Amino acid sequence: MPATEPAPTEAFIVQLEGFEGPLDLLLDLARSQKLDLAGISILALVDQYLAIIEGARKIRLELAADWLVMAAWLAWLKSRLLLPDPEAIEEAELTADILADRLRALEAIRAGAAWLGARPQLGQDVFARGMPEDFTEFDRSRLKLDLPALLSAYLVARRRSGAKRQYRPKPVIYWTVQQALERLTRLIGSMPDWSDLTQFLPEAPQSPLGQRAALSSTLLASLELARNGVLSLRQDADFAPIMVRQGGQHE
Amino acid sequence: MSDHSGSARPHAERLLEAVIFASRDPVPLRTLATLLPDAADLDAVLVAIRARHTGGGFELCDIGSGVMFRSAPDLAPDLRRVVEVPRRLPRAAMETLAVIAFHQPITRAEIEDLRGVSLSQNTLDALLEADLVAPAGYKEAPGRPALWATTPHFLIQFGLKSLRDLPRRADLMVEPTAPATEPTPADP
Amino acid sequence: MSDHSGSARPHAERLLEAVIFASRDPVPLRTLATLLPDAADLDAVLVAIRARHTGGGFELCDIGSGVMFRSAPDLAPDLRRVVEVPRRLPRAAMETLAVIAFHQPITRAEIEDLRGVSLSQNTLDALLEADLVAPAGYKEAPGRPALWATTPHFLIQFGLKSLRDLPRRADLMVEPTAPATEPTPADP
Repeated sequence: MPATEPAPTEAFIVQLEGFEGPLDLLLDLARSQKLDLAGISILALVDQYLAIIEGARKIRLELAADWLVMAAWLAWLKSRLLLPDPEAIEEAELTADILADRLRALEAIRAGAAWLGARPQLGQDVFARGMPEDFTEFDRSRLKLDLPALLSAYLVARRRSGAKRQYRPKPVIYWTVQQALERLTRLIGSMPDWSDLTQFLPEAPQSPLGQRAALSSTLLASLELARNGVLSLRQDADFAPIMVRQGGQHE
Repeated sequence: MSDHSGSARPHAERLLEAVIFASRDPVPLRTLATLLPDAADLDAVLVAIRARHTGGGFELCDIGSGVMFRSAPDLAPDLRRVVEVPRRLPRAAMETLAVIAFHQPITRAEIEDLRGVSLSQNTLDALLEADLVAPAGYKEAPGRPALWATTPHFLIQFGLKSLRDLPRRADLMVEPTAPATEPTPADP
Repeated sequence: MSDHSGSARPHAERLLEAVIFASRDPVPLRTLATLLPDAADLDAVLVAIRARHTGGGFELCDIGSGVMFRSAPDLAPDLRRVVEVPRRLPRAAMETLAVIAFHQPITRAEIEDLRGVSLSQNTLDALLEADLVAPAGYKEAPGRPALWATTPHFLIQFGLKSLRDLPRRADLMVEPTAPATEPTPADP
């Protein structure tokens, strides 16, 4: 164990601030013991750490928690290492091994950082071409066309024109009285005798509603013509066929 | 990586070469001169660098009062990489194309009616130039308006085997937008 | 300034030299291969280019799966006088980078555990800003913590061909030559 001369506490403080956490300090203490971490004395390491923390606390109470947590843990480890109980010692040695492993891992990281730092870094030690040239040319002559775009364009166009068109209910075209009048007048002359009024309905096929409308229009027209004496009407019984004949004979 | 052999190239030449290489801008001659122990040598060093790279992939060029490296001009045709960035058709042209595709053959007035906006000559020209639509005779109607239809190139562009591969209008239009153009008079 | 050929250098060599020279980043080997009539010649052409520039102001380097020119490392002190150089990473950032590089992918908690200190936001920001580390998915563990790994730019920055070029831990620890750069107070 090398003689660690008790440095003044101010130095400890300065030292603490130079380290990144307790593990960093422990590694440094260990390295000052020996170059090879495998041979360090954990007990000596613990003593050194505790001494530094103690020294620092005399000057400054507000020491960061992780330093104190490590100190407490190391104090516990030291007490176990010093116990006469062989079981406790074995447990403590295992724990000490874990600490040594962590220190070795940190040392490996340090070595890795040093290895990286020693490499010529781009932008620091070596430099790339300062004025890169780009030979890329963009050709925009081709059209990008796809079916989904075509379809959605169609729908957009149709929705627009559909929205512009005003709503108009589809006109329902019925046989009007005027049409019935014309038809009756035109056909009545060619009818020699009483004829069924339904014969004067339009020939084009009609919906049931259209048929009833045509019938009522034709009836109205026949009544109108009968009033003017153009034709005569006759119905023999309720709901019997309505008969019609040219001329206003009154019987 | 950095092996340094017993190369005979003078330090000054290597240094200036590296400075010109790494600079973002053409390097003024006076900047280069400050890097040399004896500024008088600058011309000689530049002559050496220029000679070394003549006939290589890049060359030393004089730009203003400085120097820079540029790729050799005769290599440009081989270096040029053409990237195709296809254009999209303007929206109006795409809509017009769609209306023609689904209603062909169709007159200009019908296109305008179906789109609900008037058809600009630019739009029609763009479609004609892209060989997507073409005149297809005249409609037997007053004024004998020209009819428009899609071209065979249209099928190729959209990867269609025939016009029958287009979806049917009925499948597209979920809600029946105002029926096309028929005024259907019912008359005996 | 321009061409006068007569030079004996093969076209393929000049072409690849120009392409590599023109680029700020490593040019992938497969890109280079596409420029050659016979891809099998790529190695030979690269050997010729490498040889030509060895001992010059800049050299051909293998980075990632490509190649790039970089100024010769021994010229760094002179170059830094002329070329703008960003600040070096602070020690905490370098160590964190080393942890990530050698243990990737790794969670933040694992980084903190290995270094024995918490990872400051400044450090992470610096590494992210320098494009040296990036998130690399999530660890399948409670809370699914984010994983960190090095970026492709990490290889470029440190001149590595691949992550396999990183020394193994055993190799790092064998000879205690580490304290090359450490400013740490070795002992009281």
